[in-house]
Amino acid sequence: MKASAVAYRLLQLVPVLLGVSVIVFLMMWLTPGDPVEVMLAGQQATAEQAASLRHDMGLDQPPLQRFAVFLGNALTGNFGLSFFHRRPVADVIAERLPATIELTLAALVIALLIAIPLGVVAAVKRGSLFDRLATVGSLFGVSLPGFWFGILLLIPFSVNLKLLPVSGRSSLSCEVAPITHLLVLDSLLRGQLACAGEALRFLTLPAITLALPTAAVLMRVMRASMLEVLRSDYVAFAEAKGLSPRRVLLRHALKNALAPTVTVAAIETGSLLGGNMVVETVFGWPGLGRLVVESIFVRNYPLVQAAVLLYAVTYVLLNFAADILYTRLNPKVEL
Amino acid sequence: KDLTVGFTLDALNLDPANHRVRQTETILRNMYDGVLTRDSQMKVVPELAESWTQVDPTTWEFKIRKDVLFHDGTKMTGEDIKFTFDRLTRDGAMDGQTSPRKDLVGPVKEIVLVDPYTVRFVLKEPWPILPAMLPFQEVVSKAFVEKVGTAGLATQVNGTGPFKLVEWRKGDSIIMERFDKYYGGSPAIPPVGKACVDRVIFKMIPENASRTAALLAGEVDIAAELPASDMKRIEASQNAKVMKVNGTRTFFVALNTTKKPFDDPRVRKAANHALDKKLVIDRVLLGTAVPLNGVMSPDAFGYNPDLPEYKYDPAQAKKLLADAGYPNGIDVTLDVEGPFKEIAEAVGSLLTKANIRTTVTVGEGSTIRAKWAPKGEKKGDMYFTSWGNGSLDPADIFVPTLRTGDRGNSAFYSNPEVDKLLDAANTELDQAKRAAMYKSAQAMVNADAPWIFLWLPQDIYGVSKRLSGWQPSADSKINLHDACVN
Amino acid sequence: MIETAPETLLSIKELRTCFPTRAGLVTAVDGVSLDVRAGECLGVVGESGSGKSVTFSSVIGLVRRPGYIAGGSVTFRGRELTALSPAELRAVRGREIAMTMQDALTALNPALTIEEQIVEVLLAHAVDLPRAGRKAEARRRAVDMLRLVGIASPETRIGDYPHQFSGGMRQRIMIAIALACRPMLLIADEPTTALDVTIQAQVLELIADLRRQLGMSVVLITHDLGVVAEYADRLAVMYAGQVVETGPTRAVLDSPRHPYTRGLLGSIPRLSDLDAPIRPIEGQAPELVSAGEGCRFASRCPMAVGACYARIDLVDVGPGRAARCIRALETAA
Amino acid sequence: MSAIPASPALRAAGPASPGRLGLQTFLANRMSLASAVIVLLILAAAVAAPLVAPHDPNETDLLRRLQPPAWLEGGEWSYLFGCDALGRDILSRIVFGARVSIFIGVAVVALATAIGIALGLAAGYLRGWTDIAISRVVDVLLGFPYLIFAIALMAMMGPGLQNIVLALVYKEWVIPCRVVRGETLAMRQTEFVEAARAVGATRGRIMFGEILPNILSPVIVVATIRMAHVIILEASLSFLGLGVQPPTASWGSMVADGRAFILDAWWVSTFPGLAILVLVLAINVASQGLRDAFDPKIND
Amino acid sequence: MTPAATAPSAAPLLDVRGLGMRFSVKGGPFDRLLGRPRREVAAVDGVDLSVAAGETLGLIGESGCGKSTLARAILRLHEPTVGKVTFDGTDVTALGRDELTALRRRMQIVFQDPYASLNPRKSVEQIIALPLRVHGLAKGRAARDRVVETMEAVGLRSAWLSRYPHQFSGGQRQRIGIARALVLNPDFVVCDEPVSALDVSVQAQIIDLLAKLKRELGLTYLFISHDLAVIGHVSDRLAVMYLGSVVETGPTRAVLARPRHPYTQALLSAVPRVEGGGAARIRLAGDLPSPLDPPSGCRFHTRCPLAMPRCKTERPVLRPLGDGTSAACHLTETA
Ligand SMILES: Nc1ncnc2c1ncn2[C@@H]1O[C@H](COP(=O)(O)OP(=O)(O)OP(=O)(O)O)[C@@H](O)[C@H]1O
Ligand SMILES: Nc1ncnc2c1ncn2[C@@H]1O[C@H](COP(=O)(O)OP(=O)(O)OP(=O)(O)O)[C@@H](O)[C@H]1O
Ligand SMILES: [Mg+2]
Ligand SMILES: [Mg+2]
Repeated sequence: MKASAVAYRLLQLVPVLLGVSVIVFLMMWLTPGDPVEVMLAGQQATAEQAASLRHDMGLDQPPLQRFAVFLGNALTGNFGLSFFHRRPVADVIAERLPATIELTLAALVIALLIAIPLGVVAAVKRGSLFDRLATVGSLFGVSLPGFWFGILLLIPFSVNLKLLPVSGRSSLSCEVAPITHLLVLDSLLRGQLACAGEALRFLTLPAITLALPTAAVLMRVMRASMLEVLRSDYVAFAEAKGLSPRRVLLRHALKNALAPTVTVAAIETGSLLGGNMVVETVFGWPGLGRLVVESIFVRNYPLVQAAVLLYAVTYVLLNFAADILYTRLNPKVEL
Repeated sequence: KDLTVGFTLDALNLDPANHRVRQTETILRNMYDGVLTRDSQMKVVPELAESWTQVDPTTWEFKIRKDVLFHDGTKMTGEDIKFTFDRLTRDGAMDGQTSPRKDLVGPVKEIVLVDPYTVRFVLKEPWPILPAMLPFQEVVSKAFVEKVGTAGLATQVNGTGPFKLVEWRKGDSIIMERFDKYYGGSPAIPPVGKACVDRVIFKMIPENASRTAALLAGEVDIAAELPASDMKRIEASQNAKVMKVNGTRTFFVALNTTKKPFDDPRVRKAANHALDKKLVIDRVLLGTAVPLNGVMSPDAFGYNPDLPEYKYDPAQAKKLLADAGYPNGIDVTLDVEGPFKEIAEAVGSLLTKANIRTTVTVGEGSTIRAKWAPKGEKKGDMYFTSWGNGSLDPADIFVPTLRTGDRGNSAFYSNPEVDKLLDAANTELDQAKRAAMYKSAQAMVNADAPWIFLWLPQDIYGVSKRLSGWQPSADSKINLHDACVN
Repeated sequence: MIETAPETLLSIKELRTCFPTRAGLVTAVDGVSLDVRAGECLGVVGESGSGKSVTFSSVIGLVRRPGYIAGGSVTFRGRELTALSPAELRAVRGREIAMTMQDALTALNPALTIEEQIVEVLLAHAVDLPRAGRKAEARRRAVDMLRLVGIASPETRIGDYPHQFSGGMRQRIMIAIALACRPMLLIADEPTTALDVTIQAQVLELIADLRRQLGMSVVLITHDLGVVAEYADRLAVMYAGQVVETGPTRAVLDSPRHPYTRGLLGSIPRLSDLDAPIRPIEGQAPELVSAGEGCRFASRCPMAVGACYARIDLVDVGPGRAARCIRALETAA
Repeated sequence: MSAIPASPALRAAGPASPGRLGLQTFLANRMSLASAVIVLLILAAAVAAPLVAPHDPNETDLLRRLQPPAWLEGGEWSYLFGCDALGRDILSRIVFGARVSIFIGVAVVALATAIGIALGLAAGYLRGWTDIAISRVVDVLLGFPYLIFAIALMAMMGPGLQNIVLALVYKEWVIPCRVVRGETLAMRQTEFVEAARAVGATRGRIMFGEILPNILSPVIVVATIRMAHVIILEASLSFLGLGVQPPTASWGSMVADGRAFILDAWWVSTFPGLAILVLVLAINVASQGLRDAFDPKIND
Repeated sequence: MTPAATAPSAAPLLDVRGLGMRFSVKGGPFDRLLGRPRREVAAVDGVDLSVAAGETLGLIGESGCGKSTLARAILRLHEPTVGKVTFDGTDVTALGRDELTALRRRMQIVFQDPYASLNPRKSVEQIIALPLRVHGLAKGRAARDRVVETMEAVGLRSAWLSRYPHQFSGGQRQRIGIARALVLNPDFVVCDEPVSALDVSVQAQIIDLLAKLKRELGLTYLFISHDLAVIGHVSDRLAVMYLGSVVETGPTRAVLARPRHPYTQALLSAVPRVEGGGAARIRLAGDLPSPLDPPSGCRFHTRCPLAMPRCKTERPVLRPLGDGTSAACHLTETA
């Protein structure tokens, strides 16, 4: 991959990020409500105190100036203070981000582990009972309202059988010095296997809840692209060469069929990232999504702005990564 | 032994001077002590102070204990107290920022260190509730803050409380362990000594059902903010029980007194008569609330127990409506924030049955609050809301919600007589006289009925049966110093 | 009947291949009998959809689902291919009988390098490769193969992906892959349809050269009579799933016995005689779903008579020639 | 003149448009047909809600608070699925709630598709700066997490059915737009579009007259899938407290309200949750059927 | 430059001078921002042609040499980059949109692909009537009468009016395409490989039909094909294209009898003949070069068996060689 292609893609980030910034800023600005009032709600405070808080938050500046300041700071990676935490936004986000990444990655892995084999088998055995069951299952998957399904999962596994924890991300008995801040990974890296197991137990239910709809979508994509590939001339030619069915399937068909799945997976990961606040709420997962939603409610502008920018960057980068992977799977396409 | 609390909201910031959130304070209070505190009867008692006296109307003097150590082993002196309160009250004292808690300490002019263990609070004007407000503030170490700065204090703790910070897993849990050199806490609240449990964990479980589930599963020992509907289930379980305590939050429906139809006192009274409060308390709150006829909690200073009650009386309500020129009833809206939707709907449906046809509008907190701010447009009809009163003193509930134009006056209520009484009481040092003033002000408000007076809900906790020595406290604090796990 | 010469390599007898479709059962190949002799080039011509590709896919057992072989036999060097197990059949495919696909642009796997695509056939059939350094040896042979088909600097180009080659080169690479294991029979399915005339000439010359060098037989499927005329020893004309005429190429082209063959020849514009009018065959080929017993060309045939609608078999019409027409001999003037 | 005999296929089908052929295929698929019937039944129940529902969905009766479904102890047959926390009949609320879910699903997708088609056609056919501008906006919106976008908009515009629809449409149009643009890009190269240009057809005529009919079937398939999505999204918004106004019942808000009682009174959130599942599933199955019927690539 | 070919009559119906058509591949605003070089394909590079009324000009060349692009540029379906097209005295390249629309009544095109050139969602009647509706020529009954009349002229039954394209065979579809082109009664029709997608027997039907229509309606054709035999049969004069330029032109018989340009010679020798024999095959080395990166000098020198050093540097121009033919080859000068 050429450096110019990378530069080109990164340059494309600029208008997207600018657009996202403008929209999020406009939304925050046009939304009624005053963070200071929210902060002081139902409590003793004088107008003077409110004014001083407002000044601290920079709310006494005109909106355009605030936007300019925001943009200027954002360029240097400084997103100001979170109104409510009264700590740097970057810190607050950094604390929550690993949990979100861990959950999203886990969900993605689960989704792929479900989707790819099922999709392949369903395509190969097109029309069979397995294919039909997989299709029906995938339709169930996309039809499940995650918040409801999450609660339903909690009752048998956590409340009744007590197999899995109800809420949270980490076990108290485990202290793992952070490396990547992803608990499962860190535990493994540090050789604390028991802790890795614990961390997995916490991760299981939320990750499955989050993964199912994505798995369903990916399975359908996988099945469809596999069907198309199986119909292709090059698969026929591979068979005519007298290769083993295994090699035809795994080397010739799968590699090509994965390409569209990768693209869809990137888009889906974007929506996993942005959509996991519901799951985070149900399972008390200390991720960014919940924090952002809460921040919208309390008009914590700096945090919302920074987080949305972060999502946008992640989304664009994910798609970029998918494109790179795509070119690996399909060398015909240039970046 | 570990004690785990299933809690709702993570601390925002571990700096006691740099937040305005009750939940954060509840957590911090287990690691930090205050100059004063409250006992389980809500009486203000010394904690880091040995005693206090009022030298003159604007000067309060505190004698500080000499045996208190910070978690880092350094000794706490009056210097630290002075530093703490200077930091709270001086503009820009926190590395350029001003503490959002400044107002909670009142009109402080300066803090004077008389000797290393004697501190004086010099006020700009008399402020009788200073002792009632001091339990909200926690003392920090001057040396430590100067070392780590405000930024450092946001995530590190060096307090004088019974527990010290082990780890803050943000958004997930806060783990503390016993501070073995703890001086013992307030002598007025036995037992005195170091904490009973080895470790305390505040685990954040925002979802109500999950908190209950965690308690039932034995993952937590105390489940805070238990929904009333889960009480039955917990009572039925073998390893947990329900504990309740009167809260400090007054619920009411603010009526827009500046606009038809509620500009007419008869309509407001009709609304009070129209609501079967008891039914709501029994069926929806399952009996976990005390009905109110005024602003103040029965536990609060200056509570007036003799206020007349607006009995549930649909006939009377109808008559009052008719008298006011609404023989066919009225159509009004009731604004409410999401979390109280269900109960507001119950209230609305009961009012509707009494010809006050109510449409409930659920709004998002910030928006609704902006709508009902005294400087707002005054467009709504009714607003289902509440006001906290952690100090149990009228000054921080009565004044903001009912004094003309004050911040929380969502009924836009204005009665010069009441204002006069409130202003006078604010600086009155004779507590008996002060109480009398508030009582008569309560009577006036009761007669004017700017609200539909509702109730004071109890705080409900689900508590594991292996826990002993812990009592819920009316100010919603969860003080784990005395708790033991068997 | 065609007399089966002793050196017959492949013999197809009464082959029937069907595809169930929504419109009904399509018998794409309906009683095809053909022989391919050792070392010869058999040209198979016919219009699009006449069953050329399906016939030879059936030979190597690669009928796409839901299609199936409904009857007939295929013997290759005395072995009945339709009775082989999938594994045995795989050993024949690519090793003894190789096939190139109709469309070189889509028949090479776009995601794999040329090297991998050639080497894998060699490895799959383990053709007398040494134990040690199998892969290196396979790669060496792959390079040789590419050189053989005229790819310049094969050592470097072998690592490229198909899209990095032009259409003609891809066609040649496909041929290289097909011939990597030195098969006895190459089935070249329309090897030049997608190519320009100048490139087509290159590819056809290549196949002819290789045939001579390797001494293999070639089945050349095409719909271009000119190609057949220049390269095939014998010719089979297919129409609507059946072979309607076979025989030595020149003989068939010079005196076609089946009216369809004649029509075909009349439709072709000839460079050598610009004044010869083009005489199209009117009408269009029938749907295979409803094909009945009788002559499938009858509805378009200027010579059709009532008897044409009854069952008609291939009849001998000369030395090594046969035609599926009851009036074939009438026209043998 | 050529005497071309009519082939059997031609005789059987008669003049059938490709759309009609697709429809026939669709009708032949029993599962999709059953699903379509379920969707229609739910639609009918929603339309005739006052006739179908056994009770007034907003009639509260605190004495019936959390009454169990009929077949459990303490249940009554006149309150089949039991009652919610305010003693309202859950079945009636589900019937009325269908109106909200379906209205939002249909309204959002219809508006979004209309916008998406117009902009997608413009971007894909006109190319140039129009395309760049529209594509950038699409990129920006794609980079914006859906729920956060909707929540922020709801906070901005305030609650209400209409605002929910708008909040969702503002982002939803991107999806049909991308589909339409992609299909249009492929179409604009085709010879029949060029043929239309060659006879002098205007850009509008080509976009809407020639291209649009050809890309409609993928658009319809996407629209039905998105409708299912939108119904869940609305439910999620309700779950996060930004749904429709009380006392209006919406399935999402019923689940959300009921989850507080999940341990004691599972029926309060389970039945509306099932309702969402059934409707969305039926729409998805039907749309899968549509896709099979209209997409020749997947269809053999 | 010398006149391309001697036109039979004084004023040709169509006259093309120095027509050039470049496509920029990859050249969005972002590329320009990044300073990426604009990569251009000179698909048509300075072509001169003229077609007299009533004449058929055959255009032959290998795939990708620019035949279609030339045809589209003549009809202004693509805007030509340089050059001038004169049709019956009007400068086509200078026309405004309305005049162009008017001109389209007189110039029509028949496309190569009978499957892609008909809108699958429209009935035959709608397809053939579209030109009438666009030009507001006929409505309702009148339009239908005209459609039926045209259909009958191309050998389609009027009973098929309401059928859809997928219900027809390739040959029938091509007739529909021809009917669409003829319904406006044009003077000039471009046939862009109208038979190359068809089977030989059907191809013959269409060639026959086109010849008949030309006789009956007095049409003028620009007939594109890559099949020399077809061109030989249908055209009065022919032009041979290689990589964007015309390398040889002249009366069909003259050129076929004595091709002057080495490329034409190679082309002619490469055609397989049913009757056998023909010229000895000239084997060309290599493939058609990429138009993105055309060879210097004579475009054909990389494959030309007769290339001289001069051919690498100097581009030959089309020069008349008597007997009405012209060729662009340095060898023809010396000859
Ligand atoms: N998978 C399939 N399903 C249904 N019918 C099929 C299938 N494959 C081939 N056919 C039918 O079989 C018949 C013969 O097809 P085949 O591909 O052998 O023709 P062909 O002579 O090779 O034509 P072409 O010159 O176009 O390659 C066709 O009518 C086709 O419709
Ligand atoms: N829209 C376009 N953008 C970029 N390049 C193009 C475009 N259209 C055509 N070209 C290029 O211009 C050259 C000539 O293409 P054109 O289609 O005119 O060739 P042709 O002679 O008609 O080929 P064929 O016989 O395959 O139809 C080709 O190299 C092609 O890749
Ligand atoms: Mg074929
Ligand atoms: Mg072309």
